Amino acid sequence: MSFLGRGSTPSSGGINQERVEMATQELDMITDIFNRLVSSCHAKCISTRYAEGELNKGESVCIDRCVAKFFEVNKKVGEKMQAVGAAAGAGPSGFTSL
Amino acid sequence: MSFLGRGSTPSSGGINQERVEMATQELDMITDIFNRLVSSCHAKCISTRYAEGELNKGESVCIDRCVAKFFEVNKKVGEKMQAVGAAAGAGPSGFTSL
Amino acid sequence: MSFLGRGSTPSSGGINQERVEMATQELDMITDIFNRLVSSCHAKCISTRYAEGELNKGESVCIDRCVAKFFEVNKKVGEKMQAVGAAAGAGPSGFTSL
Amino acid sequence: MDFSAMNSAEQAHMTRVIERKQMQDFMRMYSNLVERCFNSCCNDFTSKALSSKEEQCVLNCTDKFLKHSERVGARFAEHNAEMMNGSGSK
Amino acid sequence: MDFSAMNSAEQAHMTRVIERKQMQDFMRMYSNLVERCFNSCCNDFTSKALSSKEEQCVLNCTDKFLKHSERVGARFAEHNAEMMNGSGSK
Amino acid sequence: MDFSAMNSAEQAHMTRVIERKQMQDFMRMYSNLVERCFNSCCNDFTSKALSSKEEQCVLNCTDKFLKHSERVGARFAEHNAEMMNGSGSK
Repeated sequence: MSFLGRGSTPSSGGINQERVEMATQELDMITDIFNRLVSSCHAKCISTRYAEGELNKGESVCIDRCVAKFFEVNKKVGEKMQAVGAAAGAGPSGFTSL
Repeated sequence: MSFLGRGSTPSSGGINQERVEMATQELDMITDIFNRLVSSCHAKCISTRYAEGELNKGESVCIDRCVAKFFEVNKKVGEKMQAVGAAAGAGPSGFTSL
Repeated sequence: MSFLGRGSTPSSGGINQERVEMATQELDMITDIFNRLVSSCHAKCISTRYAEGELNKGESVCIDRCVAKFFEVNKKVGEKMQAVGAAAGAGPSGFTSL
Repeated sequence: MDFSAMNSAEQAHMTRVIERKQMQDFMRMYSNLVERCFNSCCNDFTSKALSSKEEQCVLNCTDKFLKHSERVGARFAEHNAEMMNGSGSK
Repeated sequence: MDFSAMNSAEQAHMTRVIERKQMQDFMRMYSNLVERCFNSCCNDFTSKALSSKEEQCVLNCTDKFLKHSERVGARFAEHNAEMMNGSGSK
Repeated sequence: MDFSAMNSAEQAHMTRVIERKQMQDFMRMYSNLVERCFNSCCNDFTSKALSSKEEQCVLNCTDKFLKHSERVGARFAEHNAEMMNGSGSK
């Protein structure tokens, strides 16, 4: 019985709820990472005196390196988390059981 | 064909999904701006020593000016963004195509 | 008339929308508090030099006390808010009327 | 916001959306307040009990934040009303 | 992201999700920008009017942030493309 | 949380809500961790490669954050259990 569109049976109008939901979550994840990347590299590279509206040479180069480094960190953290199997027990939802 | 309530045809029970969604997004936007305003003006105007629970005169005046200035900044940023047509290409969703 | 599942009449498939929504909001609330707790106690207790990956004795003790104190603050704030009846008029949604 | 262009089913739906949102706003403000006052008032972790000084700080912090929010809210409503009336120019 | 495994109904649904998300992203960026430039540029509350110096700062801040976002977005897209092609290893 | 007052259809729905939320929590923690460790460990942008010192810092930062979260989670569960039992008073 797939009451709420769980499992892989398509429900309303030929839409596989689970597949759509996974894609939506992936999209949310990418957006979240991107927003944090923008914010982090802004803090690292952009002077907040705002004497002009253009990115100067130093800022532009810094941004490129900052993005590259952020991706490296992303990779290291991902590897580390897989190694320790970190999915379990780190959030409060884990305390909730039916 | 308005499969998922797109376009302006009303769908379930006489509700125009698009209109309701636009209103919901506007509400989210106003809430977001308000929360940032509260937080910014708190940082600018309120002493964190917390020797008393009342707003003193200086803090009250500061809040009023802070809100006024925040609205001015809101207007300037809005004008600037319209001038540069900033909607396009600033987020990661732009990379996603079907 | 319970057009959108309001009131306590069960709607789709025996699910009481309101009860489910309340439980979902409670879950969101707990998650939000937990995330702020993790972040606050990290700022209070964990050195950001990251010379090693283990929690040292001082950090561990600090975390335990930090969580206990956070719960105390949670209780005090809750009591204070009930005392002043703070639900009303603090958000922008209050400005919205149909 | 102006919902007068909506039909009654849409208005009923928006009322429900707004109610839910007010609940969420309230909860978010609550946890934000706990975090904010904890961060400002608690800096001594040699004990797990709240000192009387810390407790007073938390109470003042809560009080002040609520008054701050209310004042900002009042100014915000005025500015919004002005903008609606088209007199939004300086 | 790759939606090629989806059927057309699912793709249509995702298009709609993405459109809504882009709108939300845009609004979030807008309010984030207002907050950011206000916080960086406005520190004098002896007056409620924006000084010309503050105004210039806000305009530059907005300009620079948009250019920053665009540049980060371009690099982000390149890195994502690389990772998709399996050449994500150093 | 206590879902015992719910009927089985409601419990099934909540199970699904909780599963989705756990996934979201996990993703949010992941990106938060990347941001946090990047901000703490990377301050030199004369090169785009992660130095071995930076890499070690990131690994320790990740490790420590996970242990921190787990410990906070354990204390959080104890406090919640206490409050449920009605012995929440000081």
